[in-house]
Amino acid sequence: MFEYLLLFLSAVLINNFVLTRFLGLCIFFGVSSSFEASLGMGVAVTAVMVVASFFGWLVYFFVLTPLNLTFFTTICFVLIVASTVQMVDIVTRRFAPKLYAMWGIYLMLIATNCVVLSVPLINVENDFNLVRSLVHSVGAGIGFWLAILIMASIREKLAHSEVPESFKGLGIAFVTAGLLSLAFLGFSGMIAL
Amino acid sequence: MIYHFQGGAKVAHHKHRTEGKPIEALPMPSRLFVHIHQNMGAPSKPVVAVGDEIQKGQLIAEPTAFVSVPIHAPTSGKVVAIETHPHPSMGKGTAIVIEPDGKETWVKGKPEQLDFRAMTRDQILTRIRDGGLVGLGGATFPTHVKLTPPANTPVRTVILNGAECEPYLTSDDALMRTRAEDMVTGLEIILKALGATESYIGIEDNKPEAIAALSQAAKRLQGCRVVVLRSRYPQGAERSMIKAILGKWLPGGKLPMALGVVVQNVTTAACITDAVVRGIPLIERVVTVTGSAVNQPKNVRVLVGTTWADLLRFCGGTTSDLSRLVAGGPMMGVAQSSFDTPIVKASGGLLALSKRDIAVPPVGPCLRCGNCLEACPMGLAPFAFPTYVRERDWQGAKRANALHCVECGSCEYSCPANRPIVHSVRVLKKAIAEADAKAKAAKMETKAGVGAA
Amino acid sequence: MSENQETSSALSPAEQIAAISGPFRGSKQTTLSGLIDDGVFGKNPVFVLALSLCPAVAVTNSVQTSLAMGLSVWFVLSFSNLFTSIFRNYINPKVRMPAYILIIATLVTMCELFMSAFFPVLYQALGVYLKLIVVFAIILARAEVFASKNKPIPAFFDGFGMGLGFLIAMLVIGVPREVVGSGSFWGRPIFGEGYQPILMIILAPGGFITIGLFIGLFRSIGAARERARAAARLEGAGDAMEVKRV
Amino acid sequence: MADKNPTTAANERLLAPLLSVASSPHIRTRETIPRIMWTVNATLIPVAVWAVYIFGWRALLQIVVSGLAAVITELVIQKQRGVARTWHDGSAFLTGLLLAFCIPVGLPLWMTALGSVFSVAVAKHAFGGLGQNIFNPAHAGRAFLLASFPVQMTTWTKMASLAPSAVDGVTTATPLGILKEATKLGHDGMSEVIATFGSRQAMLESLFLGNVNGCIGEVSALLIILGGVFLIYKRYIFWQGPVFYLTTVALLGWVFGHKGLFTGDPLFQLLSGGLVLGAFYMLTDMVTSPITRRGQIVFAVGGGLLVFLIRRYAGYPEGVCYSILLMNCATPMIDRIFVAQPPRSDLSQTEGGQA
Repeated sequence: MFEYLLLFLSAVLINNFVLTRFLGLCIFFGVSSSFEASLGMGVAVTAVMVVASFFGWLVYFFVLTPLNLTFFTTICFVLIVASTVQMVDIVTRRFAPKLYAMWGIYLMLIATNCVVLSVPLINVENDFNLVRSLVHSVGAGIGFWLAILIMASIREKLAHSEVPESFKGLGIAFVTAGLLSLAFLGFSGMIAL
Repeated sequence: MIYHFQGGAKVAHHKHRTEGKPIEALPMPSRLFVHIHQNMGAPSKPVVAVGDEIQKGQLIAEPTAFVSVPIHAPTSGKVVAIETHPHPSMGKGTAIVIEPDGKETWVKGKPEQLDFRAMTRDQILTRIRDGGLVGLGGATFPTHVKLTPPANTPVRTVILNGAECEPYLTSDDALMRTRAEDMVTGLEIILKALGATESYIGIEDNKPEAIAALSQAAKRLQGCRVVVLRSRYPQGAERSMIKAILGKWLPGGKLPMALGVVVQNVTTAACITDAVVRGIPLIERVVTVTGSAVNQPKNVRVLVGTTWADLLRFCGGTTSDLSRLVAGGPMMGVAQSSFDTPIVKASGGLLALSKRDIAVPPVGPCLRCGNCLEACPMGLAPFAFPTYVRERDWQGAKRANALHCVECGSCEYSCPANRPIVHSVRVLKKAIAEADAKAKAAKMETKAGVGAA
Repeated sequence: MSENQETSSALSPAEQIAAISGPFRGSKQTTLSGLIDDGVFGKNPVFVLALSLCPAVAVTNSVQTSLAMGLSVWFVLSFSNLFTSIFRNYINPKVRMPAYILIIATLVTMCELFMSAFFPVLYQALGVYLKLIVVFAIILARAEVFASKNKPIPAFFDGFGMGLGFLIAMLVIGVPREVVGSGSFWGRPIFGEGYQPILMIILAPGGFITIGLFIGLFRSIGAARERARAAARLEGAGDAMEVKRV
Repeated sequence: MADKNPTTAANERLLAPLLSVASSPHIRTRETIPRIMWTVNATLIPVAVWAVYIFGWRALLQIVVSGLAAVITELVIQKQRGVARTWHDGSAFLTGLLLAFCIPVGLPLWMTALGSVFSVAVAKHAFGGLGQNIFNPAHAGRAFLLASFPVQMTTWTKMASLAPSAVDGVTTATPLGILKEATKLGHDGMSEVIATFGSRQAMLESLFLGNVNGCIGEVSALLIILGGVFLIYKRYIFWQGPVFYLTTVALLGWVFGHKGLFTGDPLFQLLSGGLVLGAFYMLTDMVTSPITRRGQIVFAVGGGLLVFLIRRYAGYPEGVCYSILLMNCATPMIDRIFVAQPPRSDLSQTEGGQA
């Protein structure tokens, strides 16, 4: 149990996908200019990540490995992620229309997104068992959510600041992300994985 | 028990220059400029013509609406002009120019002493309106309107406001020390007019003599309590007063009547006595002339319409480093651009400030120190207002309750970066009003369009 | 995926991706110097490119990995455009996105196998980021926007140009990061014993901050050049404008 | 008008001709940004003097280099940007001063200067300068130095001599460093720390009065507390921040001691490391902390929790810097939640419903 907690915390804080692994930056910088959008995006990313990890794990260990086709992993996982997005889209639209109204528009944006693809890939590369992969992907999603919410709240504040002209927008967003990442270094070494 | 309210700023009093000084009467000026717009609401309409001989206390302008008051001649003399003249708070306005004859003959039919206890409520209100009374704390809201609550909101409590929290000013203080009896009588009249029973007189703790005088005078009035308030700016603001005394908070955008309360200034109460009992209309008032740039600071009794120049001359003139003339107190008063501006009913003070008094550091960036939040009596976030102006975000400002701001200036006073907060709020209020009017007009248009279709 | 086209909004996924990745477009310049000039200082697509290929930036902490990543993307981008263009008339528009992804993924897998066979150390260093080339927004976007509508040869060179731009971006970020952060170039120390490298630059925060500072720097240089150009134009047209205004 | 009106003629003799007109209020507090900043700087002078006494002139050199680098950076940037030049308002110097207070005295001076430049240029001016920065510049500078030069930043050179170049090469660990290392090895960390001082009494005395190894800002809790209390008295900082921060750290340190529940030493946790300096001078930084008092309480408690987590579980022995930087990230979010609030309305529901 404790092991899973550590794995979770590690994915959220120490190896935060955005701040230490440079993943999901398109969405991170693209969406974080609005707080409400970030809120929805975080949920969508987490949901897709967990479902994609689940199917990715099944496919990898029950199809690709026995057939010795692991070099197909990348291709398979891309298709899994894309179809997961489609599936989540259909399911939420059918069964949770309210939820769909809230973050349905973000689903398409993550159909081909690096952070969503990388989590299943990292899971299988590290030979995680099914529970570990799921915990890891939930942690990754929450970590992404945390980072994008922090970033969004900071950028809303920066919108009212007199940031130098040449740093406005993307420039200051990167510097902010750098300082965020610097602050998150404080967690390093917290859990030895 | 310390009576206090949320927020507020510790502002240096600067009252020592005129504190405890007797009220002196100003010699008759050579000319008086009586503005026809001296109250909140509609301006009055002149009923005299150029060349008319007029008597002291004669009606010279009549009200044009319910929220409007009559104006009376401050002295006897001749109307020499009705012209545009500088106004202390509105820039310019129409004034009736009177050349006094120095005889001070009262208009005929000046009523005898009357017993208000024998009067009906309507009679009292008529006398108050005919006396041209407005709120003398600065708001200039017609008194008879304030004393006419809608039938469904009974008023239980009356608070007499003797806080005089504005720095420098001591005119209310001087009156409280000398006319405490009249104030209590005025309070009785107000209570009767409203059918209220409970009353308080709130005075800041830096005016011990006034507290003593009013405590003595109020003994005869049942259910009246003199409350000593912590001196903290803006204690005299209506909401702060109610919060401090009754412990109840009146949210922004609401009138005290919603809580069953009416707040009246102490000077207004004294003038109510004058108007109702003695039949003397509001034609003169006490003005504190003070500030480091005036040679002999004084509390002066002056006729409405006297110019700043006459007042300052009576007070020994100004020093050479005079840099700003302010009508009212330093926190909410209006800077004057002319010495020819006359006093109006609401003018409680004239400040002559030197360069040193008004020296301000350059405007700096907001440090988010939080002083303005701590100081705001309305619980707003004043630091954001300049940003709303810069970004022209009127709707955001409206959501941030900019309209609730009372412009007391506590935030700007406390700001170490000298941010122009109060000015921003004024800009915002104007812009919000314009935007709302535009939206309303657009809505009407679409409605009309739909109707036509 | 086919349902996507009917159910999603008017924007295709690629367009949606483009919308959130910021505007990116190929340089109009054809010469290398023109490309670099326009790319680095002018419209600054270098960093827009870097953004739409964000995970790639994670490996810019050394020149070798930057170069390897840049070359891989160059290869994938050029050939994905080529094959997309070749097959453009055989792909049912309804399933074109999965088809493009399939093409790209195949190329990436080839790249992966090649690297692991001949440069195992680099392959290890690039890790998961090499696989993630599959989902780089710009590759998919070029396939959708350009390759699917043009003949193979122009399509190939479109990808070729964009890929080169990206390679430059990787080196622009990667070289300073290795030099400052490790005090070395291509893994060899260049400053001698006394130099104390600023380690943070090769860590994640350094990556973000370096890019942020570069964006600011290039944009201010670009703005200064724009101002100078406008001033020159104004000087030339000054008299005419005066007349016009009158 | 003038010829008709005698009062106007009188004006010319009587009164000054020019009146300045401005929006109210016409008077204001005497507090200004430079006054606040230089006062805060001044309250740190006793600490600096004590540090020079303990560490020698090298401490002063660090302060001067760091402060100067910060001020010069600010001047250059403001000149370059063409904005108001406020380099002399004390805020840049304060950044440099605080940075010097939380780095080892023996750090090579060029690193100090680099950290100071980073603080002012990246953490402050990239965001628009004073009042706009998200992160505490001094702590951002320290985190930058720690990430860049981990060895130098954790080398604590003992300096007893007053000679400026007297780096005698003897390195020792800070009390928290000893605790961390010993605990990692499975030893009884607290006993080892106490052993270096002789007794618990002596340890606490040294920590409180200032006779321990570490940064300038770690040497004397007493002097820093005195300075901080003065700032609270001047109302430059709210008391809630330091009190809740310190209490949280002490409480958690006591409850979750290394030997089991309620075995920790709260006083040791409080007095060691830069905690007190952080509590009074960094956590309360007006610009980067929440603006409301309630927000500051949340901020402080969160910071305290992070200090405990980092000291206890993370790789670094000291958590103050990161705890404050991490809470700085959360400040805009806290400000979203804890906004200024009008007093609770006392209108009855029916009357106040539409208010």
